[in-house]
Amino acid sequence: MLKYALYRLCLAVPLLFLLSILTFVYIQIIPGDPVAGMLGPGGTPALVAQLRHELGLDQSLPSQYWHWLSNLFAHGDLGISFITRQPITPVLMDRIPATLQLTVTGLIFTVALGWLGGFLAGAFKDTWADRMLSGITLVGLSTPVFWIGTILILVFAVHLRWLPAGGYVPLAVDPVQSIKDSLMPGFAMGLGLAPYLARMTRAATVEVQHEPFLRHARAKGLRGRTMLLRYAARNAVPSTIVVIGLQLGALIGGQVVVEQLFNWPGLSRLLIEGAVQRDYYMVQAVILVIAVLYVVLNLAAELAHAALDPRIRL
Amino acid sequence: MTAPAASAATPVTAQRRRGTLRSRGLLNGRVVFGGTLLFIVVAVAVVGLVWTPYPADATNLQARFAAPQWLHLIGTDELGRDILSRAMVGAQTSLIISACAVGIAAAIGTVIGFLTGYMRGVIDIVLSRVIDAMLAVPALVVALGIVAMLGASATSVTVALAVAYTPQFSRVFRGVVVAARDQTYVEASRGLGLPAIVVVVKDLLPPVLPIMVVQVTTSLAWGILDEASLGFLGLGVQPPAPSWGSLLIEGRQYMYDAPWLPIGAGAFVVVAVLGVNILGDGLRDVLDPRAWTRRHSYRKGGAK
Amino acid sequence: MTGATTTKRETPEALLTVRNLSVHFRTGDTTVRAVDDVSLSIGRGEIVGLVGESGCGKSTLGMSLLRLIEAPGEIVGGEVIFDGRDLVPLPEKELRRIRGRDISLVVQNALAVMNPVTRVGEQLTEVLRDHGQAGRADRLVRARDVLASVGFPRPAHSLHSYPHQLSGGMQQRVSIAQSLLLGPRLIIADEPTTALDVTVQAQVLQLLTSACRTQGTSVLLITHDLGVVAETCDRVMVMYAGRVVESGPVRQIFTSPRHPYTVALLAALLPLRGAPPPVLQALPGQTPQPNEWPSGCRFNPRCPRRAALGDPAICEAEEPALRDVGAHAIACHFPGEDAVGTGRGSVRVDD
Amino acid sequence: MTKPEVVFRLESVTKEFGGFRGLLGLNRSAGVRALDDVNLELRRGEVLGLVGESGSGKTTLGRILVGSERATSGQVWFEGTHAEALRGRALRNFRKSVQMVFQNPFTSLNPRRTVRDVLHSGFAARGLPPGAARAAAMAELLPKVGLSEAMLDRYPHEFSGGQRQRIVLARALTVEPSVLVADEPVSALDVSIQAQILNLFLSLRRDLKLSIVMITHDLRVANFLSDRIAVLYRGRLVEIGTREQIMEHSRHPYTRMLLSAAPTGDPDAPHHRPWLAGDATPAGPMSGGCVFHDRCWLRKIVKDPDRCATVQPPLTGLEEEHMAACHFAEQTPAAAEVSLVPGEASA
Repeated sequence: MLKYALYRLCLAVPLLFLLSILTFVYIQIIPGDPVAGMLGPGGTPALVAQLRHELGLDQSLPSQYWHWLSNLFAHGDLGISFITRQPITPVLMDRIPATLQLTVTGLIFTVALGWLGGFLAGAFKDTWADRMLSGITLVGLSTPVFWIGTILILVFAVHLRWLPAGGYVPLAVDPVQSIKDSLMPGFAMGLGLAPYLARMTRAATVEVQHEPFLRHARAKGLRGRTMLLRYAARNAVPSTIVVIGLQLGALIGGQVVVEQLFNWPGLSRLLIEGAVQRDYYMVQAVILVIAVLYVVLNLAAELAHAALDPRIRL
Repeated sequence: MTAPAASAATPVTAQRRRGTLRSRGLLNGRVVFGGTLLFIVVAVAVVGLVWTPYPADATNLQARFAAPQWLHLIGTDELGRDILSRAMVGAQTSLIISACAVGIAAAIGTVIGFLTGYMRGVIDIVLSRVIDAMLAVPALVVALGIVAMLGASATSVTVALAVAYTPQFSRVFRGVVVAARDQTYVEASRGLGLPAIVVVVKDLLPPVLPIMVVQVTTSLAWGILDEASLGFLGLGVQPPAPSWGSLLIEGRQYMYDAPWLPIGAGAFVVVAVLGVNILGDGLRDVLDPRAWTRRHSYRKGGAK
Repeated sequence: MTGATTTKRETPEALLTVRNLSVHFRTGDTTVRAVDDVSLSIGRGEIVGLVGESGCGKSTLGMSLLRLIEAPGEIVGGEVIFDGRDLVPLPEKELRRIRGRDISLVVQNALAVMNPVTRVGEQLTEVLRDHGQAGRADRLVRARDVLASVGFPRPAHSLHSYPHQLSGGMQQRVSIAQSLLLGPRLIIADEPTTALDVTVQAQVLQLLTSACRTQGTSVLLITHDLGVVAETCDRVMVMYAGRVVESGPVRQIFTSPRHPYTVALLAALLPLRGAPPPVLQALPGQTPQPNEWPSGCRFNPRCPRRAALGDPAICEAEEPALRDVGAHAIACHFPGEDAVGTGRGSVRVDD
Repeated sequence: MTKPEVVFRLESVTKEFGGFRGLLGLNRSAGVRALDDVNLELRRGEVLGLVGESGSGKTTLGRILVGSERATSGQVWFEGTHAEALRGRALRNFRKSVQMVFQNPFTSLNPRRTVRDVLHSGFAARGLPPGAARAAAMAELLPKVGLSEAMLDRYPHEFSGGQRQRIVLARALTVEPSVLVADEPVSALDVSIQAQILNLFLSLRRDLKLSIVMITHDLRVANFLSDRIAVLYRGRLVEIGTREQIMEHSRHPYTRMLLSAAPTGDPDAPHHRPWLAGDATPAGPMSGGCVFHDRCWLRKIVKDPDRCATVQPPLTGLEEEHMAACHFAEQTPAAAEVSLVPGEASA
């Protein structure tokens, strides 16, 4: 297992390296001069040149990359914002707890709804319960997060007044309020992603039921409970963990919308603000952090899968 | 089950497959239902070209924020414009953007998928890793980043979504091509000394096409959703030009006073995506061999 | 279904008696008669071979004895009497106690039928537990002992292995260990060695038969390999197209086969030693698929004897019943001893 | 007697899987040596049986012969030219000359193409223009493999295993090969169909003067078809000789073990098998020495364990045609007599 973990970790390193190149290249292919755009109509050529020099943009690409990467590694420095001229890293660090809290809440809802729904539908394949759950799943797949979120706000915040319509209090400041705040955005994210998980879980559960080892379990005269839990569930779950890992991208993508809708001060809001203001370095930095987050969470999912399925680890 | 029987399971499923294809054709229930929904949405968009209940940008300050009613089926906005009319016109923009984005992504992704899957070697290793890295960034985030670069417009949204979807296409096709390439019959074709292009056209393309259809529908659903999401985030087609996305960003500001604004425009998205998804599901059942094996592989040779 | 008479072959000490068993698969408007009106019996401690080619229904027959046929297949008629009780109408709950305890199953692909995510030890002990063996420690001891008995050099160590970590031969040994665990009275072994290398096949067969001989366990050995049957079984039944066409003691069948199909099967058996024949006696045509069985005698389109006799009409018109002829039972309209020669079956295995 | 013409010559061919791709984590079975220093020749017009159990490398060897796999080291000579150096047109001509028949007739035909389409591809590869030339070639080809014109417009799934194997043979013959590499061509077939296909191989060899490499795990099949038989074990050639030398007078203890394990189909034959032990996949990493030493019965009898465990015996000639890779090949027949229960040392 340890060997496998190391092996996966080693695979992640070149991936992260490539990611850093990609995000770096991203800013280089912007048509036009970002600096000129940044200074607006007031930017004289001299001013532009000076700023370019300050930002190191007048150096060769590889040396810029090297500079950027070494700053990132040595000081965790992601550059400065085009707009505020402040270092980006502290701003990012500020936002990460909120984003993590939302991700975790969303994941909890996703897993709870997705696994339960999918396993029930799969275990009772072709019954009315399965058809109903599959129908809900399909509608869920087709419903945009902002739409679900809007309706949730209208129902639970505006109409019933049970939960706040938006906002964020750090967990450390007021745990109860913080959890209340994160319930609705988390639920919206869960509703967005759970259909995928439910679908995969259902497929895996159905598939497992046709596995020869399940038929053979009957031949061994095992109890129904043993077959359901130790055979069906135990074999269906691991493959869905990989799905969760792969769908994390969608989860984080959905988070962009949710943070905006619920006024949640996470990373994604920073991304949107940066995008709207065309703050390229900010956008670049957030994308890098989101990608790293994805790679790390995905790695965790792979390892969890390996922990549950001995055939994976060698 | 005997060894010969085990291998005999293959032709049996093959027979089933062909039987299903021929007798039911492409017309299973979900294909029909999903296709109908999609057809309605497209029809509404086409009708919107020539006729809408009201001119899409006609303001009517007497009827600001009108709730859904007979004259305005899904209400009006802050300038008294009819949401239904705007959504009908916006449908064109949204559908064209997503269709173009998916088309471009499919074209490029297929080429990359074939290159990496068939060539293997260094090309495969390098490109596949790059694709992996690109897939690590969520499509919507990629699109956001690109729109930020290019400025929000219909064109940049199209380009952004196309770039965001390309890695998925190439990964799916690489998988299919690699699987097909390892088939013994492909090895046999190569063994006959046939040129690579013949092998690709005769043996590799046919299994890819049905999966392409399925993947295109799936991505189309995503395209409609993501276009709307970008609009919602203020980075899509910019108001006052109508698209489902831009209607949403307008509607969001008045969410509390006029909830029908976001909900009404969103409902169009839901119906369109639902149609595409159901259609895609149906097509997957009919076309995607991976779904067949899932359903039939357990069957025994003799147990037809 | 064709008015075939039941041949009463069961002896007083028969452990399992099958009478007129039919298993059909119904899909849409077609009905596939996978097993058609089959009767057989297995004595206590007897090793019986069930031989046939792919699609002849031998595996379906084996599975139906444990009532493990999956939809759309179902037992449409007949009795499976095990130790005095008919298993066909038995409630699933009672059947569960018989499966694995009194009748156990060994199949071809041992890896596929083991739970991939649990260790060997757990798979063995859970069978004991679910059949009411109390005491975790006792169960572990039993599991270890049974692994030792099937030739695991370090049984305690192997309890901690996952199935995929074992070689094919070892996987099949675990499978056999599991089938022996509760001291069953009948083992249904469906192609237990087909996927294995020859050297491993011989070892595993030896293991299975010697364990059963010492414990007095009966075995139904389903296989397509007559070579395996010859050296393992006491009695053999030959199936063709859903029906038993010939049955009898192994030596009888191998030295003087009566049914033209059996004759052809034996002729197709390649010699291991000695100069090979210049050309093989090959049956014409193809093995029929379960949904396209010929009318009348199902072997008639390929039958050399029928051809030699000038295509008598009865072969196409009427299905022959399994009848006793000497020490065998044979389902042929022309079972006469003299007819054997016309079956081109003169190529013996070992000359 | 003239020296037989050699079609293929393999010189110390070694094949390892893994390497670069393994390093990058793309292939986890890195560093597996499927073939180890194999020297072998195929003669014009002969049937060479290639016998071995799983993991013996026999399929890899076949794939190297047809050029779909490249040897890691060593040389493959085809009709006097270095096969691995061929490029472009010459490579394609080589591939046409050496055709493969696969084990599983259900995966070796594209389910989406009719038989006619498949065969026409072959004719196209041979350079026959569409029309009369192909029709004539078709009319000539079909009876050779026992197919009829009426079958041409059907899809593979409409055929049974035996018929499919005929189609596969027909496809191979469209390009007029001189060598056929058949990888377990009958092991997926029913016993009654096996005989038909084996007879077909015999007639093809006779009528078309083909050289055939018959890869099989079934000694009975090898015995029926082969002129010479080569025995592979864990990637090494352990014994080679004429059919009679291998089947009746084998000198390598592994060959003896294989022979003793094969079911005879004779209810009266004694089934005592004192030699059998272990299986072909090694339990742990092999530490050198003879590849067979961990399972060897002869080694126990001759009581010289050190040499077997440390020195890999080379393939050495015993008599004309017959070679075995065993330190104690001379003693095998006598030792076999001793180790068997009296009366059992048949053959």
